[in-house]
Amino acid sequence: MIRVDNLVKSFGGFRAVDNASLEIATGSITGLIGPNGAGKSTLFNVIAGVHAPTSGRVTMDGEDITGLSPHQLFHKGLLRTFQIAHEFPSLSVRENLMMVPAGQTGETLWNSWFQRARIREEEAALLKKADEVLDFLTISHLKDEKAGNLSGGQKKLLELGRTMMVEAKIVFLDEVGAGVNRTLLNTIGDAIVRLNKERGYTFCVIEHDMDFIGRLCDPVIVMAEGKVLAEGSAAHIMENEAVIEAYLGTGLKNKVKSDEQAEVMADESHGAQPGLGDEAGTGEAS
Amino acid sequence: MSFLNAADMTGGYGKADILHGCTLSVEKGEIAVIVGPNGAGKSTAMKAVFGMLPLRGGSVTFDGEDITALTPQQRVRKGMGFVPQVNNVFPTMTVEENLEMGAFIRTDDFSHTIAQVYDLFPILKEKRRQNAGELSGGQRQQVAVGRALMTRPSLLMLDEPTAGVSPIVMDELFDRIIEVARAGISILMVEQNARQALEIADKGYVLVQGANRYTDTGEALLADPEVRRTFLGG
Amino acid sequence: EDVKMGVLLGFTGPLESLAPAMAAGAEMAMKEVSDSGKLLDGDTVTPVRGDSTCVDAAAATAAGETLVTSDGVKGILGAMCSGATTAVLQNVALPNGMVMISPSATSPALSTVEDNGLFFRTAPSDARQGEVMADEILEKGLKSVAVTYTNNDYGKGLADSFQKAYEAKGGKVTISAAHEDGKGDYSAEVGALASAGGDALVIAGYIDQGGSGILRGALDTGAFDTFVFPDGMVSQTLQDNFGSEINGSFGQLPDSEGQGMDTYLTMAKDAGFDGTSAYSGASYDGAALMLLAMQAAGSTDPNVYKDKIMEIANGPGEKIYPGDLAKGLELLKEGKPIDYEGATAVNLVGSGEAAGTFREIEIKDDKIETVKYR
Amino acid sequence: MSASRQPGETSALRAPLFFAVLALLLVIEGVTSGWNSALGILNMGLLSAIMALGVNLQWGYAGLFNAGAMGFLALGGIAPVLISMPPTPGAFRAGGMGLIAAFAVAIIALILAAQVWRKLRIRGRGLLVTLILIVGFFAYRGLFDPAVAAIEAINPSAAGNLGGLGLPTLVSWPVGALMAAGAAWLVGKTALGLRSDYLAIATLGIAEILVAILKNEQWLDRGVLNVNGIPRPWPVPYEIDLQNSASFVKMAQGWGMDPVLASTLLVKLAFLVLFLIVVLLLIWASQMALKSPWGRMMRAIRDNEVSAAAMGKNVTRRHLQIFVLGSAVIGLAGAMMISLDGQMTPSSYNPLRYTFLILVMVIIGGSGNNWGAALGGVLIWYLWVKAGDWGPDIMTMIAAPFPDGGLKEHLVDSAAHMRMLVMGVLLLLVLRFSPRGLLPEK
Amino acid sequence: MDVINALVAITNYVIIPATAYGAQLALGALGVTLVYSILRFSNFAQGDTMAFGTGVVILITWGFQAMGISFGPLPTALLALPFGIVITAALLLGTDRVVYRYYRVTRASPVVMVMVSVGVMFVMNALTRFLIGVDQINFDDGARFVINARQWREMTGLSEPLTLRSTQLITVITALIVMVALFWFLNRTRTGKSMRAFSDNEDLALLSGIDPQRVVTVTWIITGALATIAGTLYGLDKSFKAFTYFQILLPIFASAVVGGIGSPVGAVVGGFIISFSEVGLTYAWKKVATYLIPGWEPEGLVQLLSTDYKYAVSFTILILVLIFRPTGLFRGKVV
Ligand SMILES: Nc1ncnc2c1ncn2[C@@H]1O[C@H](COP(=O)(O)OP(=O)(O)OP(=O)(O)O)[C@@H](O)[C@H]1O
Ligand SMILES: Nc1ncnc2c1ncn2[C@@H]1O[C@H](COP(=O)(O)OP(=O)(O)OP(=O)(O)O)[C@@H](O)[C@H]1O
Ligand SMILES: [Mg+2]
Ligand SMILES: [Mg+2]
Repeated sequence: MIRVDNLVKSFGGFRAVDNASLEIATGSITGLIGPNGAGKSTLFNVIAGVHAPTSGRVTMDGEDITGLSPHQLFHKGLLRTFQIAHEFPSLSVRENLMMVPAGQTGETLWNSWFQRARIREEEAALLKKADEVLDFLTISHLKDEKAGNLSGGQKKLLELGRTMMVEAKIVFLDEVGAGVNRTLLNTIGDAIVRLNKERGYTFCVIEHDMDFIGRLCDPVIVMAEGKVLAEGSAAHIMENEAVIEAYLGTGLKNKVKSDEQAEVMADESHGAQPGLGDEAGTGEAS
Repeated sequence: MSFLNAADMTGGYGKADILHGCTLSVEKGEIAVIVGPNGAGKSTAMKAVFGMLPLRGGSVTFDGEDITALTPQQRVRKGMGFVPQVNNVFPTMTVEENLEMGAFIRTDDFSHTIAQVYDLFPILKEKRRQNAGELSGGQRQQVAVGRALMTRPSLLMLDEPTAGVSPIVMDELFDRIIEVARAGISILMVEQNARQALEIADKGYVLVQGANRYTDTGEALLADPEVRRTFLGG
Repeated sequence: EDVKMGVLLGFTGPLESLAPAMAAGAEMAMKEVSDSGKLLDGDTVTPVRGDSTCVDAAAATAAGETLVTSDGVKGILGAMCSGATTAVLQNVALPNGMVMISPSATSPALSTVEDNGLFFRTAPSDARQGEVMADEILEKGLKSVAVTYTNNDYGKGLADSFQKAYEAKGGKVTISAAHEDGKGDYSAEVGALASAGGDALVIAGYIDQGGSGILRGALDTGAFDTFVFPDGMVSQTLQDNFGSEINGSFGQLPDSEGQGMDTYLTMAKDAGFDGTSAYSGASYDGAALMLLAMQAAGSTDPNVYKDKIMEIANGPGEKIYPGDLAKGLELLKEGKPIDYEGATAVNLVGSGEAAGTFREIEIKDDKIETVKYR
Repeated sequence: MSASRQPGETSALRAPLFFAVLALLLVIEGVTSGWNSALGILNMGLLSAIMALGVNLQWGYAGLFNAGAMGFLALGGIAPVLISMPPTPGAFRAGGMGLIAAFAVAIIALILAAQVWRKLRIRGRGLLVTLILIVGFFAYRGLFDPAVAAIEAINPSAAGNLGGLGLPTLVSWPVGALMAAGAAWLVGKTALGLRSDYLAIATLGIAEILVAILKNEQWLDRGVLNVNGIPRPWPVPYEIDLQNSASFVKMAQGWGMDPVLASTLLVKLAFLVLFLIVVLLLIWASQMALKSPWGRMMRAIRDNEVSAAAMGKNVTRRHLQIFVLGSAVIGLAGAMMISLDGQMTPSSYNPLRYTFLILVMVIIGGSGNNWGAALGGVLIWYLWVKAGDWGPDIMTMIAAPFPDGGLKEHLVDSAAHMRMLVMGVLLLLVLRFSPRGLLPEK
Repeated sequence: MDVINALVAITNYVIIPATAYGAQLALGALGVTLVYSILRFSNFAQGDTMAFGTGVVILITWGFQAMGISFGPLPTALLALPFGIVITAALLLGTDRVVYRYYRVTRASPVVMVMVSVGVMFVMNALTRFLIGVDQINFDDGARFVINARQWREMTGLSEPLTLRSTQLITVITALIVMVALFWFLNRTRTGKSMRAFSDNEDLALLSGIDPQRVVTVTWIITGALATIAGTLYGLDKSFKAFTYFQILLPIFASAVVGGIGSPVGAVVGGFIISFSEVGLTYAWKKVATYLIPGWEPEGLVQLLSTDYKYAVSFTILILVLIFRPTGLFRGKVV
């Protein structure tokens, strides 16, 4: 279980995460949603050790993991994917997966010279595993392609694929869905559920696709302006007025404003109360 | 002849072709949406239309003129605007400077357009002095679209403009796209939020492996169960 | 037969500005001999240049290697700086039995280096100059001086030997600070020197290198009025660039009294280069020595003619000056002894280095004037 | 620098072909200018290859832009001085203890300062640390200066330094590597957090500092006064000894060779064999490492550090490891070079020759490819040497059509600078027609 | 106690020279910074470009002097400067056309660009020497001093001299003007902004209708101007020698990096930091101490570090700055 207590992360004077506290229960698929700039990715990055928190605490199964570096967290079973895909461009797709598992014999220089047989064995096993994952992600035809040449969506798949190479306790997925074909996203969703059920992975998922969230996640945590705005089941959240106002909106409205009006309103709302809520306010006013 | 007509495009990055006779066309004031699986060549097709990919075959005409041989910046001056899928902001320039750069070819006063963009994406106004590289993913996407709008193009090409933006902003964005189209600007966009996109599309293309699989009106594609199942996620 | 002679100097690198006049000097001697048609059986002499780069021992070795093994030279004039010289000597000349005469390597360490009688130099060791300079300064009644030296074996060797001699005779060195050649800014050095103070500033450097920068800085800031210039500093450039500002300063350089140098200067002028440039005369002498020794030995084999070099340089016999090489060759052919004086009053001592008479100079009325020789 | 490296189709014949061309060039050199010259170039070329392998480890494998090769090379170079030169009589007695005490004081002060900085969480710890450092510095200078003065006073024109241990020169090679590794560890601990060009500039500066130390610390290596007569490594003989040995002379004459020529060739061959062994061992070790999961991990780190860290790789540790290893290889080359030259001349270390030229070797050879680095090392050294020869020839050719006079003379006089020009043009040509190097990374 | 003399000594030997030297470094660093921030590589040819530009200026200066043209109390070289700039910029544009452009189009990685610039450095190095040789050249004419030591002593009656050379004054003023101009140009003008945009994201710049060729051309022209100005002022103040212009590359890079490479203000501040640390930390305080504490004649030099290590000082500072602010004081760029 991951527990975040009063976490604050500021950039200069700006509090991207502002005193957020939340819990991700073991075995759950927790959704994390919120308007753009709510601080979701920043929260992820703090938990995953990319940024040091300004203040606050993160614990995992009761153990304080605040400020541990990413590679230490990896060894504790905490994995993450990136919102903007971070592949290894000059490695082949398969190598991108094979490099993941920790503690490979061949990762020590000494062994690379004197333990060749054992390395060969391990590599064969890894190769098999990587190919399975690639099959699963429907990109096995690209296994020898350099990862740098993949399409945007394919890179996203590769991100997910890497988490499947090891036994993870908890996986943080930062918008795996963005730019991924919906049919494929459904498959990914199924895979997440399966990993959750069969292998006991805990997931924390940032996503803007509400169908996906609705299908997969329970509970769902909503963030806005660095704070936790609401928490509950997906259905429950989608009814929540504040969430609708700040995040979901009311669907296609086909509103056509005159530009002058819009400008005035934009200025007013900016002066009056900066923040994302205004957007919905503007919408309502028209 | 259509306003934009990219006929029979064939080409790729290296030796192997990615596009195999792909054809796209948009009329004036029309919204055309391209959907398809990952790696189908959608972005590649967009780049080809914009002259960022050498074509081995096919031609691109724009406003009745053959532009196959023009460089991207010449196409910009002809009135084409493009938001790429990735790397679509100037990371160490402020939001406002990003927008100004969008208006680079304009010699008139563009402060009004900036105001319009801020109106569309209020968060950008708030962050206008911040470097675009320090924005959240969705905010960045908004900057990218805003930058393209600044050119006041007669054809706007968007590669997954809604990837990573929140539902409310997405709705807003689609609204604005409709609005832009109504003003007579043609829109060609790639979308993975395909159902919403096709709802507003006059024309839809389904691209598979660098070739057109289905071409129809947005509604018709949405209604086709085969298309829905295989490409739109049911 | 065409006798090839190596001219291995630092054409690129920190002393690249000295090299051309040195090479010109050496090549002038070779041309003189060649044109005379009197060397051995009317042999001609062709110079082959090599770039010792001054600081890069490996490159110098490679260049020396090329001269010896591929160009087949019969003697090497060079190298330029002591470091490169040692490298070429030990890695090329010694193994291949090649005679080397350096016109400018002045490090005291070269006096004792193992050389199989193959290495000579027409420049005196710095140890001697240090003593001469100390005497000179004390005679002027200057009891304390600041010293700055170019940070190489020449500068350091000279500064050390000077300091030892000067302090032994009761003088006081307030600071002995190195300066790197080829850097543009010497404010820090000048500041430190000024702060240490002293009756005069000894600049053991090169006039077209850091020495000039230090001098400029010291003059401009008004840190010192009197300067002492060892050989690397005394040249036409000093007079041209600083003449009016350094009246009353003095110095010394290995040089000889008499007609040799004058003749050489005229010859250099006619040939179109600056003969006063440091070591230019010594280069002429080095080249001439080798060629005369060949004549004396009747062979171009370095292992044979090496034994004749000391003999030629130190006499007895008729004195041979620049321009007289043809005469020298003739005399040798007739079996008569000669005493090569050359441009720099060559007189080799010890294991083959210039004994060094020194010319004391003083700057008077914006000009370098010779005071006396010692 | 997160440039994505695109794959290129490279023929398997490419490497053998280039090595064959290289061999041919050397043979031509041997035939036209003598085998001594060819072997000389090859020997130094092999040393350059070792340096290039070291830099390639850092740049090619890990993307660490170390522009301080010169410093580690120089540091490795004092190993033969300290290991294989005879000790200076009386020097250690005069100042050895003082030096040791001074260094002990310095280290204690540094550790103390670091501990205070880390452990104490009180106000004014900055002041306390400064105080410790200042006191430490003066105590250090108080012990150090007299000890140095005492050592430097001993026979200054020939010694003035501590001298060495008088051990075999071969021992100094690994010691040179260790010394460079030690320095690299310290440097890496402080500077490896820096990115790309920043690391480059920092290492460039550190190299300057190291060389400045070697130039100014007379007690250590005689500073700018140079150390001569460093013994050759076993089993390389001396030419003079060979020429004086009757049996060798007879043998040479038996082969129909001039004994002098035979002796010089034999010495070079002996060096060649030693160097070749080291080069091949290094290439083998690097290739094995590169092909193993370790190499994969390093390439992943080079491609994307953030992501590699998220995949559980300790980027800092790996960087330090490879920085130290690469520097050790460079230090090894430094020690070997000094034992080849037989002398240590600290002022000969300049960045153009020992940092930039080595980088040029790696880039032209093909960064990330060990065979490429080795090829680049030998080839570029060959070109560097030959460019010095060709320059004047080319210049004479250029000047030929001009009438005699000022311009022609000026051109001919400028011939020496043709080396730079030829080298620059060659570098640009190779980079132009094979930007990823002659043997690109696979 | 003689505070005035002490102050004069510090001014004369530390403050004035360090300021002038700092301004010289700053001008060079501005050139490096510009190329780095727009074209995204460390230009190792900058030093030799400076040498080339200065060489051209010297030749033209000689021409002017031969024609009897002078610039009053100011050095004639300043008159020749515009011509030097034109020629140097033309050379750089030519270089770009035959060399750099290819790598830009093929998107070579920055380190390849660095290597290419090393190649260009070799070539320029040779070119400069062909042009003007290797000798030291003084081409400073006009009034050398604003205040010289004798005038000062006569004026004030102090025993300590104080001098200010006209070139020092010109350099400092020029450096500040150039810094402000460059900052203004990059951040306020349309062309400047388009250059930054180009450096940020070349593709997107293309999509915004920015002409890359124009950006590159402008960059090289400014670089040529900066290099020529820097080189000429440096040469006027010290003297011209082709070799020193390669040597000065290192402190120039150090300045640019300490300040934060890519930032014009950083380049200038970096230049002063490097120069003051070189001159200040190795200054021997003996004289000043003697003035301040009467009756005390220190035995040693009261010097923190010998001048042998002045380069070490500047690089140590560089490293310290980078450890605490990894992208330099003014937040430079990282490519
Ligand atoms: N390095 C930074 N410097 C300054 N501000 C930053 C930085 N990184 C992020 N921010 C700001 O912090 C806020 C939160 O960003 P974050 O990326 O966490 O948002 P998010 O919730 O992930 O949004 P999205 O859904 O758009 O990805 C944003 O307003 C952003 O502008
Ligand atoms: N720079 C490149 N070099 C080589 N191949 C590339 C490059 N970019 C893309 N490809 C290949 O071209 C194919 C099509 O890529 P493209 O980016 O057009 O897909 P896409 O339809 O936009 O997919 P997505 O929805 O994931 O963005 C993919 O198989 C990809 O691997
Ligand atoms: Mg995010
Ligand atoms: Mg795409």
